[in-house]
Amino acid sequence: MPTVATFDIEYLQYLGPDGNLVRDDLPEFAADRRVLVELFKQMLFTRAFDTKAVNLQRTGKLGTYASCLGHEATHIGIGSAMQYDDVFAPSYREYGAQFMRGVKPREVLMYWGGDERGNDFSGPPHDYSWCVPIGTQNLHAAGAALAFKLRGEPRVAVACVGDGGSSKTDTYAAINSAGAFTLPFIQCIINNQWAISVPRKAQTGAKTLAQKGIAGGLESLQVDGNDIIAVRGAMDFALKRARNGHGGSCIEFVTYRLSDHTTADDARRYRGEQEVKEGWEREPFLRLRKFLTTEGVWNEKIEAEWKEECNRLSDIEVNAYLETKTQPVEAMFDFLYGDMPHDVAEQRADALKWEGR
Amino acid sequence: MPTVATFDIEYLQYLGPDGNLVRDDLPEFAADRRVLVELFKQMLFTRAFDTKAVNLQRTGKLGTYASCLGHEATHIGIGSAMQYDDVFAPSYREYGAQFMRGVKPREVLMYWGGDERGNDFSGPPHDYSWCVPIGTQNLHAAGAALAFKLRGEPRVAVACVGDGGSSKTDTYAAINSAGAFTLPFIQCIINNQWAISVPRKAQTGAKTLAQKGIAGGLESLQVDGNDIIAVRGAMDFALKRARNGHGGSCIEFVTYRLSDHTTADDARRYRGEQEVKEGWEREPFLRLRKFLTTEGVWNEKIEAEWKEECNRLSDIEVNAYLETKTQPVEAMFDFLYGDMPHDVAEQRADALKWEGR
Amino acid sequence: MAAITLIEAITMALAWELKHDDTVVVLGEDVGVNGGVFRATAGLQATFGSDRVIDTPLDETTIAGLTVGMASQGMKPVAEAQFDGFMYPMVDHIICHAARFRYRTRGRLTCPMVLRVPWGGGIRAPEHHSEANEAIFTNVPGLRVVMPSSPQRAYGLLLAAIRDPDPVIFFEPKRIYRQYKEEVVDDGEALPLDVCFVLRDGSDVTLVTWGSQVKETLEAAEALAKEGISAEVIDIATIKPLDFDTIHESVKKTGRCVIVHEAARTAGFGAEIAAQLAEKAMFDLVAPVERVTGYDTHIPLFRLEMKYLPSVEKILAAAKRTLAHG
Amino acid sequence: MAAITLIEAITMALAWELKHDDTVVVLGEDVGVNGGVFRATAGLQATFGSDRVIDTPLDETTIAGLTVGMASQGMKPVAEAQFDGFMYPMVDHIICHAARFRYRTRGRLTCPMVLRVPWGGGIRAPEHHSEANEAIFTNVPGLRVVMPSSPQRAYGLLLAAIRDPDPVIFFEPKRIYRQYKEEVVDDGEALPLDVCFVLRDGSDVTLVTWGSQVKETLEAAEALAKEGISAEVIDIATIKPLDFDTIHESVKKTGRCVIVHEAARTAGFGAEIAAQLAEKAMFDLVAPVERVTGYDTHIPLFRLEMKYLPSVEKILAAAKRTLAHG
Ligand SMILES: Cc1ncc(C[n+]2csc(CCOP(=O)(O)OP(=O)(O)O)c2C)c(N)n1
Ligand SMILES: Cc1ncc(C[n+]2csc(CCOP(=O)(O)OP(=O)(O)O)c2C)c(N)n1
Ligand SMILES: [Mg+2]
Ligand SMILES: [Mg+2]
Repeated sequence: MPTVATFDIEYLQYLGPDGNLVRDDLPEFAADRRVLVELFKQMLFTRAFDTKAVNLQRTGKLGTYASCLGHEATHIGIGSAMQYDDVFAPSYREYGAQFMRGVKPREVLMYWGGDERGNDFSGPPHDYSWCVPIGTQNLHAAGAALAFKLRGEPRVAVACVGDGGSSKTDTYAAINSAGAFTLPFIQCIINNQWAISVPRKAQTGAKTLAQKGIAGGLESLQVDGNDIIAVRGAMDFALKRARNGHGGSCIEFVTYRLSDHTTADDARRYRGEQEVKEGWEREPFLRLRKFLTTEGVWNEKIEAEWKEECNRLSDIEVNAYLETKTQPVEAMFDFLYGDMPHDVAEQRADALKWEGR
Repeated sequence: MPTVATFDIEYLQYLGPDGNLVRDDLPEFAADRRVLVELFKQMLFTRAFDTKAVNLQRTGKLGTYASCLGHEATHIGIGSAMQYDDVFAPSYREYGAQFMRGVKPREVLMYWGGDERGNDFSGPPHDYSWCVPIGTQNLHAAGAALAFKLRGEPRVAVACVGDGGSSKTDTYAAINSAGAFTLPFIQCIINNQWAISVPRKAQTGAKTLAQKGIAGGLESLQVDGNDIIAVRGAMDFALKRARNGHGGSCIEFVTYRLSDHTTADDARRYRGEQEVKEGWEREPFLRLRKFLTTEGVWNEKIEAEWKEECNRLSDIEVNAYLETKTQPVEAMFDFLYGDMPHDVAEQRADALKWEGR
Repeated sequence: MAAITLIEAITMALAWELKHDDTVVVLGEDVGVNGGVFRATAGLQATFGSDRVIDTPLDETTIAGLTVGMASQGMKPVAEAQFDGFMYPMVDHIICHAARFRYRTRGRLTCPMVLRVPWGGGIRAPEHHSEANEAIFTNVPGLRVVMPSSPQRAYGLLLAAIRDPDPVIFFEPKRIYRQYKEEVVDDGEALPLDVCFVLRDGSDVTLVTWGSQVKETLEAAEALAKEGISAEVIDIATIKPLDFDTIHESVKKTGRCVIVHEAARTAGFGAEIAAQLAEKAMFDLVAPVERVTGYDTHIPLFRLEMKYLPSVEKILAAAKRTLAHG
Repeated sequence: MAAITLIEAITMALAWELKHDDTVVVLGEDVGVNGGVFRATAGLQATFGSDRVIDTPLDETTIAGLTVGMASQGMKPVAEAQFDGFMYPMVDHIICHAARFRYRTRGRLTCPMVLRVPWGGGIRAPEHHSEANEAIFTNVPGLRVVMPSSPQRAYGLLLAAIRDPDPVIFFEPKRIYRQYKEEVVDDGEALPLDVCFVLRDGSDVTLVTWGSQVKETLEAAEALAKEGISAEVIDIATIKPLDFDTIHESVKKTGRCVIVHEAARTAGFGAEIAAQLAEKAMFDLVAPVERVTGYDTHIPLFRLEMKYLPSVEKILAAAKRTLAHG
């Protein structure tokens, strides 16, 4: 039979789990090892923050929290590649990316601490907030990309979704829209192997999640999500392509969720220790630390000092969060409409009355 | 970069538009030319019926009607390959397939004539009825396939959707489910180049619609939908594969909508004459007639006689439809619940009262 | 100034706003060169270009999600659901996001969008083309729900909807798209989004309705007048937020209320009006509230559909039942 | 026979029906080895196998569509929406298909399915995990909508829902999943799907409620009793179809009615109850109907959520307002 179309899914990796380079054509940004050091420092900060957040939850000072343990290279690789004017649409655990974009750790805590003001964050005001209904953010990002295209703005919309979320129909819709309209849109699929208790293989019969992009005619690529050089390299390429009007990409970042799904979950119910142990062998810090150490730009002392700094910075954020007063009751009415309807105004008055005000 | 997955979309065609074979490995069923004659006769019948239906609408005796003009090879190829126990989930214009499964033309007319009883048709009682919300039928068929799999039944569910419907998120969901559960499910994508006024290329950036199947890990194939040998051959193969537990397929049938979208549409608003003219050159009857004539199993006289018979049979159906009395008003209550709730029963009584009963 | 139909008023309002506000775009299935299956967007792509009037892939989830995305990035998208029955896949993005962006982000991201939905039965259309499903949205905070019932109101309310800083579900009663013509001044003047329209003054009974049923309700009022009964007719038009005060003022005068709507009775929006009467107007009422509505079943295919819809006779009968009291 | 919680009663009913009816399957996200995020399906996959208790891909459209497909081919699927706020993508298949298969095909294809939905606020959960959205479905013909509020009722109503020949939306008030234990006989006895439960007899005022608010409402009745006021408490439980007769009988006695629900007020299901009172019980009422409900805004994130929900104090105040009359 004649073949009318052929597709390859390629796999991008620079730094193997052992910290050695598997190819020597490093992307330009990585030539300056100081850039890599900065990225590593961000990864360390994010992990320090994450640890504190989990502890806050365990001690009753935070609501349910979704840890990002293990995803730091992917998140920071994505966030670091983007420009301020680009739009980021996270799911809920991409704190590393958000920190790179100016979101404050205290804002993350406010959100998971039951305070909407966490969504009115210090990151770019056009960025989307956390998105609980899985996958829906992808279509918002595609809509943003459509707006950029129509206005002729050199901006790119980047959306993240998980392996579970790659099954969500919204993800397909976003991918298809990006292809149909040639949008400056990047669908990041962060494959951490689990969607709560459902393993990657139960989500789909597709061999890779990158190939979801083929259905919409996008550039489709699989990347080692624990290798920040690959993550950043793939993002740089896809962002440039999108910014130049050549359309969207679908990138699968292969990583591993080292934590429970959230603090409300107990992963021991459904996954084995051996698998988690192997996850720790491939995680992103190990390899980057080895590489930077070998390159002579990192050492134990620098790390110890930086970790201390991370803890200090995190504590400032945690304290700021803990000191935040709860919003007054009228906050639940004041942000509902731009022009408050009369019936909402009446109920606002009633709520105030119950507060004795 | 290492390649982790490769996909080819192949194109299946036996009979070119000129009625010559483009390959000599005809599928087994086609060896007996009488089988092809029978299929051709069904195609002719379907077209005769379709013409009558359009006329009924034009003379005010039918509601909006969706013609199948040009799709006959695809529809009959699909319907003829299926077994009674399989489940068919049509969209709305696959009459040819439904006739092969025992649905009566008068039932088609009843449905478009505003009478729900058309859905209580003479085809297999487990077949789905027409489905207006585009693409949703695909998931019902996938659910049926899941039932077959769980019960260990050697049955296959076949769903049809258009090129427009290939963008529908339900289509992706069905494809993904079929892959995830290895279901006996075939997603037929009938690409007639138009979704009302929206051309195929505006639906997606995907090069083929067959490649939608790659996103779910299905066998994916493009077929000349105007070549009934290819359609039937592809279906036979996919059905066998599914029946033997090897999972689902996604098949794009490339054809052309020679009619308006429905009788409520005027395609001259949005598509050029030249394109339609070319459509008529590639349509399915021309080539099959030539081939069968060359093979000596068909001629003008047989065709004239059969067409007369088609008209006679169609007229019987049309008359049966025209003679059907409207359902009594209580029909709108009696089929709502298995156990009628008291409030519905009260309203039923009210409706009868307004009828003076 | 010409006399135009309701659907022409829709087109005129869209054209006005496309012309005067760069951030407005129209999107949906077949809205481009085809001008929409009802011709609501006829000619707009030719005038404003395919960057302003956009055909989308065939997926309502896509349309809703892209619309929310565009709205939150400084555009004012006016999306079309081709028919009422195809709106359901949009519900998720509307409820979870359009209605919440402002709330969720404390005003940082907003969602000024309009979803236009040709609504209701009575046009002998196929299945899923005839639904009265406004109740899906009326319990959802953060939305506005509007349904005009005349060319002038269609023009003014659609302009207001597009200019509103929040999401508006704009139902268009398709049965009366071309029912009659009315002079509409194309002056860009919007109508308020929270005021009922008193279409006819009366003192004996208040008839409250919206959408296509305004036609039958006005006819019933006319028939009552012939019998010497004075009916006040209110088109609520802006369903959410509801201007209950106007209804209440009327009922204070008449003591009687008949609510007429096309949707199924149980938990249709008529229930909210009746509930507010029971809360705030109990002592004004001299007769029980009446609802004349679609039955609690699906609107049948077209052979039976007129038996499903409220009729002038049914409205008359209900009005007379209220008149037996007090 | 052991005292069990509401959620344990759910699990027990599922196990009973999985055991006694081969056609029953349970499906949803994380319902398998994980036993559901609330543990409603804990242990079921181990007992009945992964062909009866099925983890699905993460897509609610998929779950709804597969469920409809299976139900129409002789199975009785019990699907789970992981949380109320994730149910919206299911709306299309439920309204367009589940609720219509029987109607559309004149009884040829049917859709005996149950959609279980952990429902409502008050558990300090993240966004979209706390919604009271039953009104989405109450205007839709062809559905049944049920919400139990005790372990016994959960058991009996879930059995009835699974056995019912039509689609049932089964809301589970998650705030009271583990509120208290009650003895539940595991005898496979179902409860009727169209009868209200009178939880407390009274003669001065009728308190009507459902779901989690049964707790506050009973507490309010207790507090009223201390003041010498006798409140009747009705848990409607089967929201659609509504057993209005039981409510009416009570109001005939008390002349007063307070409706309590968690959903936003406007067009919440309380409106339908108030509407029927305005239609059928106007002359029985001595006081205006009162509704104590969530506000017409989204339930806030958890720091403020208890200020959104109806409270004992608010119910008491409303009951006392009715007592000022008559
Ligand atoms: C529409 C929807 N359905 C269900 C959920 C509940 N839920 C939260 S996270 C999650 C799993 C997500 O898995 P994945 O997409 O792989 O992302 P990860 O959590 O692994 O980052 C589920 C089912 C949800 N938030 N939204
Ligand atoms: C969910 C939904 N949206 C919109 C429509 C209106 N509509 C009916 S047919 C059609 C185009 C379908 O095109 P395609 O899928 O290519 O099938 P074809 O009609 O060409 O066979 C549209 C938009 C619908 N029926 N359902
Ligand atoms: Mg995951
Ligand atoms: Mg088509």
